[in-house]
Amino acid sequence: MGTLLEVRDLRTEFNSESGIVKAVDGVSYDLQEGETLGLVGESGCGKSVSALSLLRLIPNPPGRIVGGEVIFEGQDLMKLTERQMRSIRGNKIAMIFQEPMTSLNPVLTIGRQLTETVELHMGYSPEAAVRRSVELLEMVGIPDARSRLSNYPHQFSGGMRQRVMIAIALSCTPRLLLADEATTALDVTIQAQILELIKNLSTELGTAVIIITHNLGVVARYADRVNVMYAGKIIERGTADEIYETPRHPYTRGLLGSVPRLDVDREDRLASIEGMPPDLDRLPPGCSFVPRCPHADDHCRAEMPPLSSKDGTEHVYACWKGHEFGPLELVQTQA
Amino acid sequence: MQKYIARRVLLFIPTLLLASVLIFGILRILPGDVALAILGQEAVEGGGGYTETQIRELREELGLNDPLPIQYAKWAWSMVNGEFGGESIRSTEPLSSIIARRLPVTLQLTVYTVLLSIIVAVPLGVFSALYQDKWPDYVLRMGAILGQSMPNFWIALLLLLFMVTQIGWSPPLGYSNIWVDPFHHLQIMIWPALILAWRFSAYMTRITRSGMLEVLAQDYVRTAKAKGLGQQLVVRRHSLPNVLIPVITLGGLEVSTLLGGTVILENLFGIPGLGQAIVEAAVGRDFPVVQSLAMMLVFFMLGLNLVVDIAYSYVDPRVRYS
Amino acid sequence: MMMEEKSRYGGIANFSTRADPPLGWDPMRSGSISVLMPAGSIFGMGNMIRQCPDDGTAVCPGVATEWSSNDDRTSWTFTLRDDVYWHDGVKLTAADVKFWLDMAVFGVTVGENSRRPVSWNFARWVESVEAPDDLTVVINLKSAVFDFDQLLAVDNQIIAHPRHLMQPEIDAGNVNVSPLDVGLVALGPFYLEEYRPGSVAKMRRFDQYYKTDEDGNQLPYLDGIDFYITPDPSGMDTAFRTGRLDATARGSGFQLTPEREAAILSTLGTERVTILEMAQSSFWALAFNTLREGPLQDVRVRQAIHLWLDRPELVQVTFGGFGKMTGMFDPDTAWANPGLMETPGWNPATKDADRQQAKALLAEAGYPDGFDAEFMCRRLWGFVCEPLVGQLEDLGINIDLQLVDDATRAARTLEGSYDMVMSGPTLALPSQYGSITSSAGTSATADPKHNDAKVDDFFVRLASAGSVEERIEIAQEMERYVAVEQAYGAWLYTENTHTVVREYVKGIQVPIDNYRRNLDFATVWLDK
Amino acid sequence: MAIEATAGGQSAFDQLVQEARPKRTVAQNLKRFARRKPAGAVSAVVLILLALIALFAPVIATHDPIRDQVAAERLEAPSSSHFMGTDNLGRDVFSRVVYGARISLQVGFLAIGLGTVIGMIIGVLSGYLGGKLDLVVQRVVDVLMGFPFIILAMLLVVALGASLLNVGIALSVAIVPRVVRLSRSSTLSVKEEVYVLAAVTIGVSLLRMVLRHILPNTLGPVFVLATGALGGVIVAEAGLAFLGLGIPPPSPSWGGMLNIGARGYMEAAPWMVIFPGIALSAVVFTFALLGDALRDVLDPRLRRGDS
Repeated sequence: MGTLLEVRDLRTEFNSESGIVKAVDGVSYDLQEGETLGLVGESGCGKSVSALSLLRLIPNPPGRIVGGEVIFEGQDLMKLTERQMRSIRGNKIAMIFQEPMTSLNPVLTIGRQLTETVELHMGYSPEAAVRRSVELLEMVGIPDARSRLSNYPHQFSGGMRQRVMIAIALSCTPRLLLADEATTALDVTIQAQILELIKNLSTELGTAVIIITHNLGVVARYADRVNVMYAGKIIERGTADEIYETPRHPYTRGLLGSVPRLDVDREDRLASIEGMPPDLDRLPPGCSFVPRCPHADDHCRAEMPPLSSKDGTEHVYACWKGHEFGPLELVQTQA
Repeated sequence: MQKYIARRVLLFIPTLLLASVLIFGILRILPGDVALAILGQEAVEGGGGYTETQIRELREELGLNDPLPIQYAKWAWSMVNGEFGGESIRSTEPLSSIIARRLPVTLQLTVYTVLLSIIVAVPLGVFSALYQDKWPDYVLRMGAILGQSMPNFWIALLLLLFMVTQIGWSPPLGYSNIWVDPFHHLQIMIWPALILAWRFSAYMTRITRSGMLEVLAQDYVRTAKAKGLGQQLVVRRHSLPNVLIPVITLGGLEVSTLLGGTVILENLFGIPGLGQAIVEAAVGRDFPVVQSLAMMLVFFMLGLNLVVDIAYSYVDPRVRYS
Repeated sequence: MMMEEKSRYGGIANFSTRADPPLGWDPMRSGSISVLMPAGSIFGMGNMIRQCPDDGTAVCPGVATEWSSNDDRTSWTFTLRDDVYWHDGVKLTAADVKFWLDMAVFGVTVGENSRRPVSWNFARWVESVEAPDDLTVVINLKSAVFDFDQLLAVDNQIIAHPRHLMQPEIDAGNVNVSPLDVGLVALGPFYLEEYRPGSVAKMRRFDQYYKTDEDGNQLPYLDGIDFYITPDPSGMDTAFRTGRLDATARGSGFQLTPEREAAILSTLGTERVTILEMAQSSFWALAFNTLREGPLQDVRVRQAIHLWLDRPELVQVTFGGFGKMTGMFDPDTAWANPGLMETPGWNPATKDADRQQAKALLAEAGYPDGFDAEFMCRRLWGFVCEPLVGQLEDLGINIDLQLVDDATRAARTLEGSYDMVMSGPTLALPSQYGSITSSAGTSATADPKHNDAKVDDFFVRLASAGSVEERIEIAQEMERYVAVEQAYGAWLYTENTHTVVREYVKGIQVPIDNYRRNLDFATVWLDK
Repeated sequence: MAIEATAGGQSAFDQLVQEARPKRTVAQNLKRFARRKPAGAVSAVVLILLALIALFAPVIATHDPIRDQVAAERLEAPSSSHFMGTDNLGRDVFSRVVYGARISLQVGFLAIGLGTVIGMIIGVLSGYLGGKLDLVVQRVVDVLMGFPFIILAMLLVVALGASLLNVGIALSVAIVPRVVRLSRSSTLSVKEEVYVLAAVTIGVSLLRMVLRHILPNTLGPVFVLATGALGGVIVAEAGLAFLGLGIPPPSPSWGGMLNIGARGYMEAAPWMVIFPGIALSAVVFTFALLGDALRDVLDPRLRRGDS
């Protein structure tokens, strides 16, 4: 299985009244064909912006991609012309979004929003496009697909609409699917169905998936590898098991600590991470987690730790003291 | 959806009645007496005096002495049964023929202005939305605001002055409807239509621009882009339908101020529309004409809003299939 | 008689009128220029007799050939022409003229709806009308009027009411039938081909018109006249300057100011434009209300104002010089008071002295530093009243200028709820006795308010004067009393009407005394 | 812990709401507005200048606009003694334009002030009380919106008589329906806000809540509406003057200086008509610019969401 995607030192900035916001501040990761990668972090850490940057969908103004390379199937997407980029969007790389209620055009039929993708990228004739659309709707589990083609988005439930979004995204059997908080707005039972659907279809079609979410449970269950993001940077990367058993970066440990666990009795208070996420336009020098890190010292304050691992394994982290932490005790009493 | 339309239509009738009471009322508080106005006007221009008895007789002749509710009832009934409120006191012409002659003129001018405005405003609105706060947006907005700042009769005067002194040509006289003599008609109507369209399209450009900005920020536009659609398709297929719906309703509402504008230009370009007649009648206290023409204008406007409302609900699937 | 080397016949003239003729084009209901301007070409001017085109005081034949009165001038007999036809081919008979006279003098009553008699001047003297045969009309008067023919011959007293078309309407109860209701069928040199209200009225040549020119050629010369309705003066000027119009309209607001005339000349040049100058034969005056408590009840205050007002400057500022100062009568006619224009108030030479005296009079009357006054003015005449405000304020009178529309003006004139009012243009002697009483007497509709019986007495003597010379003498005595001695008003000026026609428009009979005359345009031809 | 109304009348609950919102001083707001909307800032400055001119008209004007009527100096071209020349009655055009600024602003603010106040009262009441009153008010608003307001204004002027006050009242009709609709919808939206319902459930009177929270919601859009409409009112006065129904002479309103009589001098003395026209258009243009800039800033819908 070759490398499908290589992101090297991706930088995306926004200029707001109070200065330049470094939403994505030098992000690098790679993705193998058919692999499912997790991108997790609190809201505002830049995970959605990095996904949109891949497709160069950053609204300008106020945003701009200022650096980095995105090698996809041997091509650097950042060097492509807008026309070349358009032939990739929706065709080779597809994306689904968080809000099913507003992600579909209210005044166009579901059929129209399905057929237009295949007609555009695959050159289908209108009749072939309709047949393909019915196939797609059945593939995502929507009953009597043919008659539902002429319906409008407001006639579908949230879950059904997300299924349509998935049908649209997978209509041209893309090589990569970006799922940006795809299930966050759905209630739990529907969430599981949608995630199962994405998992089965991606393995069936050999599509690599990047799951972007703040929900650690989703990442644990569905992602092969996990990147934890904080303040525009990746601060820890490893397989799901490595991250969950021995989280190296204090932020990851804090995250895992704040998740209620079934196998732990419930009297203790949940540990929470102090303070608020930093203002991305006034980042302190050194490690940006310093203000909230109980273990921070002068070294952390002075210099930003690189993404590395003491023992050379794939499980890397951006923390000088990362190697000192052992596996996460299940019961952590707050001092 | 049918319930929505039925409710709108049912509301239309009371609104119309209310409008008629309002118009009838305003005219009754006009000081000075119609009979006097007519005799006074005649005396001044014709040179003849008038006597007390003549005033009383004329007042009787015009039915001014009946109690107000009866006058209102008579007028309302005659509006409905095709007499449209009797006849003009000053020109003795039956109102049905005045309206038959003048309403189409104002309608044609309004239609030209609205069409011109939409043809100009929608593309400009979209264009300036796509270039928000860049120089094209500013230039267009300045031009639009300029159009709204200068009194339209002043623009007309400057235009006429320019025509006479520089070109030696002016629009022909003797208005005729488009189905009678199209070339002659258009030579007259194009100028007031252009002037009115400048102001009206300025308004339409602004609401298209703000509508467009709002739609471009929607999630489904981002989805469209993510599907690889070019800007042209994103705007034409995905954004425009969502923008046109509010633009048409707001545009419908603003037609009333547009009608106000025609009042002033009709005189200058010799166009025998409703506006010209209402102004003459109001100053000359020819109240049957003022009442009936004002009523026709309100009927036309409320009718237009009703049609736009119903069209809106038909075009917007969210309402049609609710 | 050899035809002119260049035929005068043919062509359609593009004239202009300021508005749609009101009140169904009925000269009985409105003498406004808006009616007479387009209607004159269809109705023709006057009736059996009319004012002579070149001399308003003389009487010329209309549809009658001869007329005479009995010895004591209480009965007048008219002999009609036998070649006069209505536009629909029906011959004019004495019965038609009787129908017209009866309707004008006595009005019409059918059942409970009735038509008002017309306030024409001759009507007040008529006892009865007879039509003994098809070509003879006899008018019997209540008492002797030695110049009744002059009263009857006034140009806007027009036969425009065809009996054969109107009688059926009246019998059916439509007593207020107007010429427009019956298709404007009349006796004039042109007939109505098409009338599109608000845009144009097209008149075409009536071949059976009874009049000929001095060489016996059948009139009218033109094939037709298109009267374009131009409701805005600027719009009209523009059309004239680009050749769309051959003549500009008459009427207040539309006759030319020096500036607009200069603008037209600047485009077309003096060789392509002929300027027609006509008097308005009507006189503007500042009328005072002496019935209301206040300074104006004191004759010294009124005389002070009369002396203070600088008439030539007002003419210059208001009409750009297109006008002249006057008393109650046109100083260039026999009716003018000899030397009146040289007396204080008018005479520019004594203006400074007059103004000193005016200040003195005011102080003597107890108002050394002036007083407040409500000045009512018809809205359309705003441009006339503003200059007056300026001069009166210099005298120290604090003016509250109130521009009102016609209904309010008429109502407040009856109530007398003003201190001063802009009066005019009202026609003075000799042709309109009626308007005189309304312009200076004690009648409720008069602008100057006073209860001085002596003034009314003048009008009684005027009406029954034995000869023109006697009438002039009485008129001048009245002018000295009303305008100077009592100063019930300050008579100011008259505006002369300037309109323009293209150089190729020939044969317009310019009425020097009153622009509402000679509107039949029968003698007009196009030299192109 | 129960939230009681503290002595100062502002319940703790309100303070909580207040503190949550980031505090920005007025100066910061103005600086931010100027940077984001330069055109708006410039127009605001120009309008302040205009207000000063109107205020100090007697000082700035070189002649008395009404009484200085020198027949000899009639229709003189602009010169050192008469910056903008003289009109057909020999009056100084520059002084009349300066005083005209005062009159146009007076009629503008009178009409807008009146219209806004009346509109707000009716709008809030009908929104707050609802029921039959609301229905009737809505229908009247429909009629007024549907009515070409210049005709309505004209009828009112003809009915009341033409004076600065009456023209102001007549022109206030232009803005009343729009303000009623705006303030009514704000009242309705405030009434349905969750925090309002919450506050009511714990004893705070609905009327006080509606008034306390209606104003910030409505003032923004109403202020935008008013600025834009001010220009509209001044143009409308010119329209009425064209029909001979504007502020009556001899008071020098810009509209009046463009009316039928004056227009005859357009070629002989262009300065007499062009300068008032330019002054009028410039002021209306500036008001529209300010309104446009404010709309972009204050109108929440228009603020582009930062993704």
